[in-house]
Amino acid sequence: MIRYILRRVVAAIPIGVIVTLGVYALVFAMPGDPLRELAGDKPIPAAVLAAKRAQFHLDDPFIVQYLLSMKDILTGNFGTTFAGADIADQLRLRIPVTLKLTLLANVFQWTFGLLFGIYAGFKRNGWIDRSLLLATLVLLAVPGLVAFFAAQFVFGVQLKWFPVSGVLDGFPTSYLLPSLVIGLLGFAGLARLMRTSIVETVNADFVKTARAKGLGEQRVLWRHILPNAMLPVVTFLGLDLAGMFGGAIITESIFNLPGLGQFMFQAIKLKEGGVVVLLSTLAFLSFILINLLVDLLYGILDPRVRHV
Amino acid sequence: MTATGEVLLKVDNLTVEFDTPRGPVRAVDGVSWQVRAGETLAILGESGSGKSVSTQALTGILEMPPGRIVSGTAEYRGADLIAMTTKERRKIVGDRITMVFQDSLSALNPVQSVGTQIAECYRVHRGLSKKDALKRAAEMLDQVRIPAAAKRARDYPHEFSGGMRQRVMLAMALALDPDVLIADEPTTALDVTVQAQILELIAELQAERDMGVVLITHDLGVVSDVADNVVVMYAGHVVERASTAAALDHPVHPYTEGLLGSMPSADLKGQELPTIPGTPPSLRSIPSGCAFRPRCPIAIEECAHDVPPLLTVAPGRDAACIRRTTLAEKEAV
Amino acid sequence: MGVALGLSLVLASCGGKSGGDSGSGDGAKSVTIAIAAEPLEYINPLNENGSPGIQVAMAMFAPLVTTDPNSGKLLNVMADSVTPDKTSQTWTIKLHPGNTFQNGQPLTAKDYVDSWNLTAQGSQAWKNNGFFSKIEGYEALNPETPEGATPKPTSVKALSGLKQVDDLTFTVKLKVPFSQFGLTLQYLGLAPLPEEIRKDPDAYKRKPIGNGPFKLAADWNAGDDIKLAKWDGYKGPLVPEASAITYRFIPNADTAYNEFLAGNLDFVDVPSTKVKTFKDDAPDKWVTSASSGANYLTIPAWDERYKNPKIRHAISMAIDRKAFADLVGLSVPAKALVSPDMDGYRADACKYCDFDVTKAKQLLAEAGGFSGPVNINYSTTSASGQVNAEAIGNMLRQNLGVEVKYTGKTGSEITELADKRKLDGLRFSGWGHDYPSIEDYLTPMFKSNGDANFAHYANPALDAVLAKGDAEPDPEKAIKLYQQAEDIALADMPLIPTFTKSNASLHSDKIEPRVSKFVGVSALWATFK
Amino acid sequence: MSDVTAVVSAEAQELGDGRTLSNRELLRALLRKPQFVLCSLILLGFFAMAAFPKLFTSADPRFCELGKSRQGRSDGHPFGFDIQGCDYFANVVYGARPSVLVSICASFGVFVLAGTFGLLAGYFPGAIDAVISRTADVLFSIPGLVVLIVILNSVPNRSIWIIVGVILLIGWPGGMRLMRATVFSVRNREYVLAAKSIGVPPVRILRKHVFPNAMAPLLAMTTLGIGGMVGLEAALTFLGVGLQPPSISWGSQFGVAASYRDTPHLFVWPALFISTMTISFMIIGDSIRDALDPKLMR
Repeated sequence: MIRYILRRVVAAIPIGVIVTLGVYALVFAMPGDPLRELAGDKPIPAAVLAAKRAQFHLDDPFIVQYLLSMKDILTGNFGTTFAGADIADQLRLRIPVTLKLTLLANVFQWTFGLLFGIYAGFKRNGWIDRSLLLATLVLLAVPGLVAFFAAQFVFGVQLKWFPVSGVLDGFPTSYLLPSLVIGLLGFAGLARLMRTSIVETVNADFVKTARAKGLGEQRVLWRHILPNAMLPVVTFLGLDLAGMFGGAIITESIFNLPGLGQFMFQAIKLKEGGVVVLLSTLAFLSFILINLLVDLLYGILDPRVRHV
Repeated sequence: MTATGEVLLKVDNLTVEFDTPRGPVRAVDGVSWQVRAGETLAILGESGSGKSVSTQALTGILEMPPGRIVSGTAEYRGADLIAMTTKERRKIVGDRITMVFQDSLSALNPVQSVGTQIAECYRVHRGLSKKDALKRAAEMLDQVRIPAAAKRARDYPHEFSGGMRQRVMLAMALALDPDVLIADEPTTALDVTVQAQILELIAELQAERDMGVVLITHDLGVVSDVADNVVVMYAGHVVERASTAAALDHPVHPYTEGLLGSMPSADLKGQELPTIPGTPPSLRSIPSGCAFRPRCPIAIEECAHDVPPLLTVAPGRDAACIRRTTLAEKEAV
Repeated sequence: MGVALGLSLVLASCGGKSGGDSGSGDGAKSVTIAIAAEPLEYINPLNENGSPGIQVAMAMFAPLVTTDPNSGKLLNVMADSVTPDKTSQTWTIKLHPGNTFQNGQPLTAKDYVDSWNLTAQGSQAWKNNGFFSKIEGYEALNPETPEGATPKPTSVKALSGLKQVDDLTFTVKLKVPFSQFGLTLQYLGLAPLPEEIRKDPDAYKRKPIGNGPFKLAADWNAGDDIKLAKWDGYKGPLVPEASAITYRFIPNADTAYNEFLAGNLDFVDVPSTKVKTFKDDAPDKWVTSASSGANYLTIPAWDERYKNPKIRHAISMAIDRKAFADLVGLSVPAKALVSPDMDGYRADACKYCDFDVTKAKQLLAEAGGFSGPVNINYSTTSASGQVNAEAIGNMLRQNLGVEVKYTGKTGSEITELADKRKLDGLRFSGWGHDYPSIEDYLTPMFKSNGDANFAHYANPALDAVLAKGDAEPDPEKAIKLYQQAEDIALADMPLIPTFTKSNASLHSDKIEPRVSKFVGVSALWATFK
Repeated sequence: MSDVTAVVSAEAQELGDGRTLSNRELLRALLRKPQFVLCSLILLGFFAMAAFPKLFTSADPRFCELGKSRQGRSDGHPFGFDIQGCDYFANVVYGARPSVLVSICASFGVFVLAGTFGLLAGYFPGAIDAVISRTADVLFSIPGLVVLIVILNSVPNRSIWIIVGVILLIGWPGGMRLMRATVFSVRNREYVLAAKSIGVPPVRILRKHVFPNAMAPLLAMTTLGIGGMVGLEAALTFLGVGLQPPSISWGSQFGVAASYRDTPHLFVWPALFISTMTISFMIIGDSIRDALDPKLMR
């Protein structure tokens, strides 16, 4: 087990290097002077610009800038943003926001997705199944942007069921509406996947064996069908969690949640290579970590691929 | 060979259809048979002949829909399994009537240890505690001659060899000491030597428990080795029903005859093995009249008119062939 | 100097953070004000030139002078008097006695001199450094630094033009005479810092010590809402009625607006996308200020194709300003280069700003037509950039018959390309004054190498008139000279005036914001009902 | 295999097993589904709109009178006017082309890329698989939207082809994984081994035997995802990196109109068109998958 984890971690290192290098190169190649964004239309005295340039190594060659950034990241010495914010502070404030949003959204997505997917798959072609398929089609067809704006206006502004934006009301109140919308949008795909997986498992021979053992339908479903049908769904979990980070940019912006997505978007707009790379590294690490966990979980769920 | 035990399971005029996008398809048509305590009944037929469907239908594990029982009864000690509620049936199926399937790798839940799967029978039907059930499961594994049973109970199906896995299946089926064991091609996927061991094991355990065994197979060799009586099925119909010895010695139906002919034997050494010409019909396009007609060497025009009735040609011997039944009656007279 | 409108647009459309109390009343006179921008990272007026930072500084710091919201005249706040010499080159500033910082230290001339010297040091890299470039000795603190090198702290630590006379008096000597200098002193970016902070600015960037009517109510972390409580030690004029203020940062302006509608804010600015609806969304809860600031279409000086003034006039006259202003909303067509609320504004200063398709076509024909498509640049970071660009583009295409294309870039990239004279085609620009003088429009934008010379425009004749105006101590005469400069600029037309926009704001039932035709709408000085 | 399956899905099994998968049979199965026919007709309508907008409107989408900005419907202007005072119906009709192009090209491109890489990775384990899979890992671990924003901010001119290109770049790894997994399950099937044993060159095996049998899941995923592309384009406009005028597309129309709540016709129409097209594609995708997959058919 330990060796397996170590091997995975070592294998991730070159990918991490390429990811960070690629992201840094992309940001570096973006046109425009990073410090210009700070100034707006106003002129900044040459001396001020020069001081900032030196502080952020902006005049060094690309590879030096990259290495310096990576050194800062690896030594945990994150420094400040161009605007002067302490990046470590920012992370301390923002990571919990994104985590709360992501986790709550996933709770909704997985609860709805699994329940409906399981039920629909098990009672295939029943009215719940049919209405579920229709509902998922509609949900998948609604652009996320529409859903976020509409939900904010209807449930926040008009009905006042949820806070409109921000995190003032704390967890979970402030996070409910955006999480629900993300969860609903993601639930459609998950429910369909779960349903398909259940449908495929329902016909398996071992399910017949279970029935031949005289087991009740509930027991057949929960003990025999589900653990097997979950396997493909679990692999989806990793990709899905990793994807949430990117998707949060729009959600965080519309609902004014000060999370990593907004930080990232801001850093891109300001061409802060260091911050973008730091956040990409975080995203990458969480991707690797989540995937490792998912693979380990998979191993627990499926003895056939157990990593010893 | 005796047929003296109590009749445990009696299937009468069972008809099963499937709904397909192109309309209903009759997979089992008016099938009747019975099995007594201590008896081994073989249901013989090619794949698609409806032999598995009939047993799956009466135990309620057939998927319905698309499957549908059109008519018929299946009485266990006088109680009709088909008419009773699912709940009532579950008290019998899995407890008094149990099943063993062909492909033990896919028939066992891949993500549960075999011990757990066997223990589940005790937990559900006997209400044993988890610990007791697991203990009994290990004992059961021991009974089916799995070495180091207590330890292996914790292993998963993929960690067993094919023969061992089939023993696990058997252990699971016999855990509750059933009256009837339905073994659906239990040895098909196994090597010949392993096959013999398993059949021997079934016979041994059967003798211990005075159990009725329904053995579904396409292998005439298996039938001749272990079965007391045999039911031959073709395209959803029972075409011949007899004691094994009688059927092997004097097959009445040309299909049975054909099967016998295609069995390798010492007599035919060095010769090309005869086969039944043609292929079994698709259930969607069963020929009119006798379904075997297109492949039958003695078919005549009348065979296309009606489905031949299953007629008694001798005590305990029935066959469905208008040519042979009439012939047999003449000879008998 | 000048708070560029472009900047506030950029800031208005960013993303961010919030925290604090809800706006609904809690007995005390507290008010929650939305700032549609990224939350502040620190509070230091000398290192702040964006409107969010200045807005917070306005509550926590007090300027030397300010504009009286009732009369529009200059009003002393921390100063007792601000007096120029005859040439307007050396200015003497006397402080009002008895003022202190929020830590109890008395406010002295030394605090001003030292704070300003600190800011003027290039190595400090504070954003208001540029303000001091007008003062004698600036270069010694800001030596030319080679590309890539860190500016070294200079041995000179003080501006030679800045002299403390006594505890309450100091003098400022400018490089050249400048009659409007007194007006510039109301800029909040010139606020004093107490000695404690000057010694170690970094340690105090989250716990500022001001001299204004409000102080931090509790510990504050970067990114949080800023909660202020009234400071009783403030002795200046114009004391706000509120006893507590919360500035809540909501980067998405539409979101801030929605928050207000949901009843969570006392005051919010109406974003550009809502100017058509705010009166229905919040009836009886809105105020508008008189139009202030000015917006332009900028013509690149470096592109030969646009060089002929007739082409520029043709473009100007092909624009239906009325329809365009209606599209923008809350706006009126602009036919002058300065804001309508300025002394010296002339409503019809521009001769080529009437909508006249025939005349426009004729001018274009006289200039020999235009080759190639007209490219219109718009900022993708501004909510209305693309809409405005398309409106102008459609009018040029349909009214002049020229082909039009569009390029969307981030605001900073457009500015940078323009700085390098590489931007192709027209772009939008806007300007709002820092101090109420038409000079604060003409010098930055039209003087050769002006701070905000968007078009890279240069005309020695205009420079000369401006210099005369700067040296003219009589305000009336100075304005006349500045108006001459405006006429020259309008004839050359490096910038085409488009519209001036009122600001609209929403306020909760419990407050009534202060509305002044001189300084606009203010929630800080709101009265409570 | 028990005869239950043999009986029930005799027909579907033929489809699913692949060897006898005939396009005509597939088409016949599809044409029997009314929802498939209806959605195909709707899509044909959209395609026609994209190809020949003049068939649908005689108005010039670029003739605008700012004075009519955001007016409601009137005679000859069934959808009213947009922000610029242009006829909105004409604009929505002309908006079909970029929207259809982006969604179709991006989806088809992702299908081709993911299919090719998935085939290669699944069929040639070892170096080729390692290179492809690790590249995919890299792209996976960067949030896609970040790549989109960064690249689209960098390019001088955001044409639909650039947007399609970037979507391709970040879109293929997902499909590749799916294809690779499917190929894994197919590559040791009898017919592949048989072809191999008689010396059929690998490319031909991939083309003739592996691909046709492994493409169904990817095809279904692609059709389900087509609609998302239009939604993605709207999101890009919201983030300030969408299509630039004078290109008109439903996504950018919606992105711009989202802020103007008081004139709902501005976002209702493009949203309606986007959703209709999306649902049509998804129903078609569902139908194809159902027809290809025997297990889901019942």
